[in-house]
Amino acid sequence: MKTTYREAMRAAIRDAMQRDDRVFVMGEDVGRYGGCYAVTMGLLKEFGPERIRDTPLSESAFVGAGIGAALNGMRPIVEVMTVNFSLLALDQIMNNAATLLHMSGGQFNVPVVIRMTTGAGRQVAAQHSHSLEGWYAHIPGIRIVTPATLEDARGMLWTALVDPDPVLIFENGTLYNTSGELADDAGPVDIDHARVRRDGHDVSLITYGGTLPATMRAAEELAADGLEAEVVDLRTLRPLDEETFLASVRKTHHAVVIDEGWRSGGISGEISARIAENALYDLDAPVVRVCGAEVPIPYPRHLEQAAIPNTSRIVAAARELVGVHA
Amino acid sequence: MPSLGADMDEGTLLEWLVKPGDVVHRGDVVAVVDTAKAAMDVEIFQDGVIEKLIAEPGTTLPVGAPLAVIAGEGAVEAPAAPAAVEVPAVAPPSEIAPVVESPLVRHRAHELGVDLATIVGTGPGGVITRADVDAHAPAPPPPTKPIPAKPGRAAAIPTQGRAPVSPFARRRAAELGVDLNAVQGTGPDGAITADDVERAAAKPETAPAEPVVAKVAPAAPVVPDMQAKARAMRQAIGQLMARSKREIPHYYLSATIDLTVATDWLHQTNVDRPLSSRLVHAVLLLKASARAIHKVPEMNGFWVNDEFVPGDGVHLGVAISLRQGGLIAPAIHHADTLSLDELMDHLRDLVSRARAGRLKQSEMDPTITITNLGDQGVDSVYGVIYPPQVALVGFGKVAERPWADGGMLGVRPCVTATLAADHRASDGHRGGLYLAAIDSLLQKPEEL
Amino acid sequence: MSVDSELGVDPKHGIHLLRQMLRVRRFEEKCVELYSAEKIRGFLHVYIGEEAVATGVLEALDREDSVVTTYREHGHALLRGVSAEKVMAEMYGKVDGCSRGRGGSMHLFDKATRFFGGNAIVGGGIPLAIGVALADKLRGDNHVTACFFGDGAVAEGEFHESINLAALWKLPVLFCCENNLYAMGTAIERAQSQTDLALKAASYGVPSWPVDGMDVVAVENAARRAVEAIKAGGGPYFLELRTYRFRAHSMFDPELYRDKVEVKEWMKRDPITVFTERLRGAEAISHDDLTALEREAADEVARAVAFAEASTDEPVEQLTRFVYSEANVS
Amino acid sequence: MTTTQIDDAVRHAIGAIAPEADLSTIDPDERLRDALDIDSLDFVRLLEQLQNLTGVTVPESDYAKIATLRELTTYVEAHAG
Repeated sequence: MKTTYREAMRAAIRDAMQRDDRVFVMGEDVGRYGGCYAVTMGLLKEFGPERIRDTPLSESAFVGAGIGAALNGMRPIVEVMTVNFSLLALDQIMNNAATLLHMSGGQFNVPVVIRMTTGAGRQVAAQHSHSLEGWYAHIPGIRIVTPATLEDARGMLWTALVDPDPVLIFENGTLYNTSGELADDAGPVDIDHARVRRDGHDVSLITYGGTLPATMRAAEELAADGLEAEVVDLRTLRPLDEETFLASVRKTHHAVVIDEGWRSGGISGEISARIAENALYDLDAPVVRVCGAEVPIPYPRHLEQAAIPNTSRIVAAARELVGVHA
Repeated sequence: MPSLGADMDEGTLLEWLVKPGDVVHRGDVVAVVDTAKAAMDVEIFQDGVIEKLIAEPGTTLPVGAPLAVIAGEGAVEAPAAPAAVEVPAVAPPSEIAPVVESPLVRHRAHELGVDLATIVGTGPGGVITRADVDAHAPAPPPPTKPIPAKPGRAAAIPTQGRAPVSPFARRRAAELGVDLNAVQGTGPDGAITADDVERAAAKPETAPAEPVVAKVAPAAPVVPDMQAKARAMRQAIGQLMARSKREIPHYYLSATIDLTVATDWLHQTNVDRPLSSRLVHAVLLLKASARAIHKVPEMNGFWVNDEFVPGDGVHLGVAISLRQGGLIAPAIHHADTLSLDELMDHLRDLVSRARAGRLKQSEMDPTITITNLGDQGVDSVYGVIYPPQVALVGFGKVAERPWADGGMLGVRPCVTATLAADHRASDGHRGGLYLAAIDSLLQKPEEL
Repeated sequence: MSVDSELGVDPKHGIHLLRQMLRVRRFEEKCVELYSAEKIRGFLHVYIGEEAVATGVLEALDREDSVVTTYREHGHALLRGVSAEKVMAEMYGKVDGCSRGRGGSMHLFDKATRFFGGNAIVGGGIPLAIGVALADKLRGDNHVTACFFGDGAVAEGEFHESINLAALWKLPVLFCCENNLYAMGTAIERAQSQTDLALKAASYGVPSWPVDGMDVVAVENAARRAVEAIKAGGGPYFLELRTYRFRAHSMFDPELYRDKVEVKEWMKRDPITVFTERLRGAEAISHDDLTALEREAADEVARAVAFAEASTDEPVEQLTRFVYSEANVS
Repeated sequence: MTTTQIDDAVRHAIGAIAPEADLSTIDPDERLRDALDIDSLDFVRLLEQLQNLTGVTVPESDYAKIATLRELTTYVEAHAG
């Protein structure tokens, strides 16, 4: 059927709440307002205020409460409006959600799911345009998934809810409106593996989330040059499915990592390190990274577009890397 | 000495609040100890009578060191730490049971992997103290040897002026037996890619596979096993010289230069100079050689891929003999632009660092090399060029020589300058001009 | 239970309260001694002087209720039912400790007794506690979550966000503020614009009572009344338990911020000595009873130390266990 | 300075320039430059060390008078305080 990323995510929430009454949604404006990005539109009328709970602007409290409720047997879906506000709840996420199981010697699980919108591209300036999923992927004890397709938007949530450990779902703001075909019986998908979205043998384009569309467009442009690019969608940043992207690099001998996050200390660095550690002698050229410019994202459109990875920068990087064929 | 905080290793006893004979009860404050943070009270954790004060006020002691002897139940000597609780821990069987009182000492021994039975306590009554345990701690294991590079893969050292080679290309070259020196790079900034190697492998008359030779003896750090290092260096120099002789068509020129003016100028300059800033002949010869390049630039650069690549400045390689044998020629960058004093400082610094094995990789890129073996009493030096450079200047001994001038025979201080040059890059005529330029520069030392 | 007029509590129950306070006092004294001998490392915050608070409050909770507390938690753990052996082994960092030795003095956990642990981030546990209560409420289980924190936490945003949310959603939380007048080195009047914390909490529409934290009977009575009201659906309650710690904030604190005279004054109101006199006055306890209580406490501490000394370290190969859940945990 | 002090100073100065040199086996009348394999630069540094240790400064004109170990030692004794 024809649907959008937003509607696929909403269907996932409805499906989960119908399956399990331990599931409830909590977050700012998720009820009466229907969700800042309208993902939870209509759910209040269907499930009532007990299970679709609007919260005051108290991120630390309601994210902490979500973690506490999970500690005590519930399966909460906590929506933090954007990753930018999650910084106010970082203490609860890092020191409680990610740590309690290990520190309690395996006694207390925290089966909470926290959804956040992430990324730039909507001209809402620096404080609302961060991409920190790579940052969160540094923390042992939580899982980080980045749905970029309709199937993943529809299928990742239930798998995350069933998982006994905290799962953070990052939804890039620019993806909500993408529309396309989705199987009527589309259901849960795995959240452990990356997936090759396009086969190729000349260069591997490794990316995730919001930059997948630009990367696919870049692959098309390169094909016109006779360069067959392989596109790897990571889907999960922690754990990182390195087998899939290493296999790709061993085949193409060239790697471009595309990541909207900042370059220094970013997940793109981690991916490059793993390639250098495991596939050095398959590299015909150094790993190239196309990342967000290391600036607070500027408000004006032209600056914002210049600051985030786009198709032409990806194409240029791949061409320069693979060099002129004899 | 009690542990009074997370990051406390030692404490300084400020004062005793009790004296021998005093009766003490659990919880009494018996002393004051100074720590990094502040002065803290020291409590006693059992009842008894102070028998003897061991530690003197003002002394600094590690945590666990005994401070006093308390006669209490069973006149047991106990540091301020509690009496050992008899614990059914499985103690290793040993003939003479070591005299250990504080669990602290037992814990320390366990921590450091020390067998208490092997220690004779130095504490009062033969008690083993914490310091005894520390003294017996086994030396840390020797650092493991670095794993040698996997055999069979050409451990190529990127040679100066040569294009970079991708790891995959290097692997293919090893697999196909292709000599990377003979491969033309088409990758980014001339890099050699796997395709280049495979194309080279496909061409019939590929050059015989030769081991890639280290360019100049690597800056061998002066490490304890001198012989191994000297042998390795000798080997590297040997290979380099052999290749130089094999590949470079040398031609040789020499000229004897009158140093009267230069020597007088040198003495006048040094008269009122402290030892630390006196100039030596060598610095005049180096500066002249560098400035002379401006007249004959084709002496200064490299022969790469059958063509002359000019140096991006006059980087003068100075041949320095390492005391245990072996020779190394690091570069003084832009030597032509330095004043004599600056050149002197560079020279002194370079010699001392070369002999201490602390040369930097960035200094191993001379564009022409000067060898000044004259000091060793040799009249003239016919050197071997360091590939891929194209020239080597040698200076013999500065000595009094018979000199004919205007029909009269006199005696003058002279030096024999020689040039060994690559005939592919220059010819004898140009070499002669170069030596003549050095000579004329040395006649006006004040302008050097 | 019959209530003796002057005593204000049933004599047998009185002895039980004294036994509990004494167990905590002797355990904490031993910890100080073991810290000096480097057996216990890192940070150590003891509960000496505040025993009446935890004793009184925990008497009012039953098995199905939950406890969330702070790093000054040894007393709460022992009184909630975590064995002295497992607590001491945890202080030694041994694998038989109640958190496999991984948490240490500040992070004691025990799922069996619904002891959701100590939190080292000031105020960090309060949002957790309202979450635990939220889950009980959503399931229709009529339980209470007791949340302990100090006067310092009242300055944290997490306290205000949490108590507002709890009041808004009428969550079954018993906020227990152990006001010992000092947030580490900062006296309360230098940290709080309004030092009457009960008055401050009341502004959220939460019934808030100041309680003499040195009187175990007063604490127990207040806690029982609050738990009853919460379980009757009255929403959260706030107890400001005014107490005092006789030793420094932690083991490396030269206590320059308060003078010895003040400490001496408060020691005159030592919850254990005062309550013992009260029991003696009402002839509810004999000298032999007292010696028996002391010996019981000493034996429990000795067993705990022996257990900890004999326990072993967790093998380093297990370092990454429980970073994530192990298979088939629903 | 006493002669032993001067001997020590000379020995120390030479040691700084040619650490591996074994002074006991050096022929006191052999040219220092040959015995110790030191060039003119090293020679200047040797004199600098001696100046620090004994206060004696050797002008360039006197270089010829201190060619051997014996000459160097007697020269320093003559000029030391």
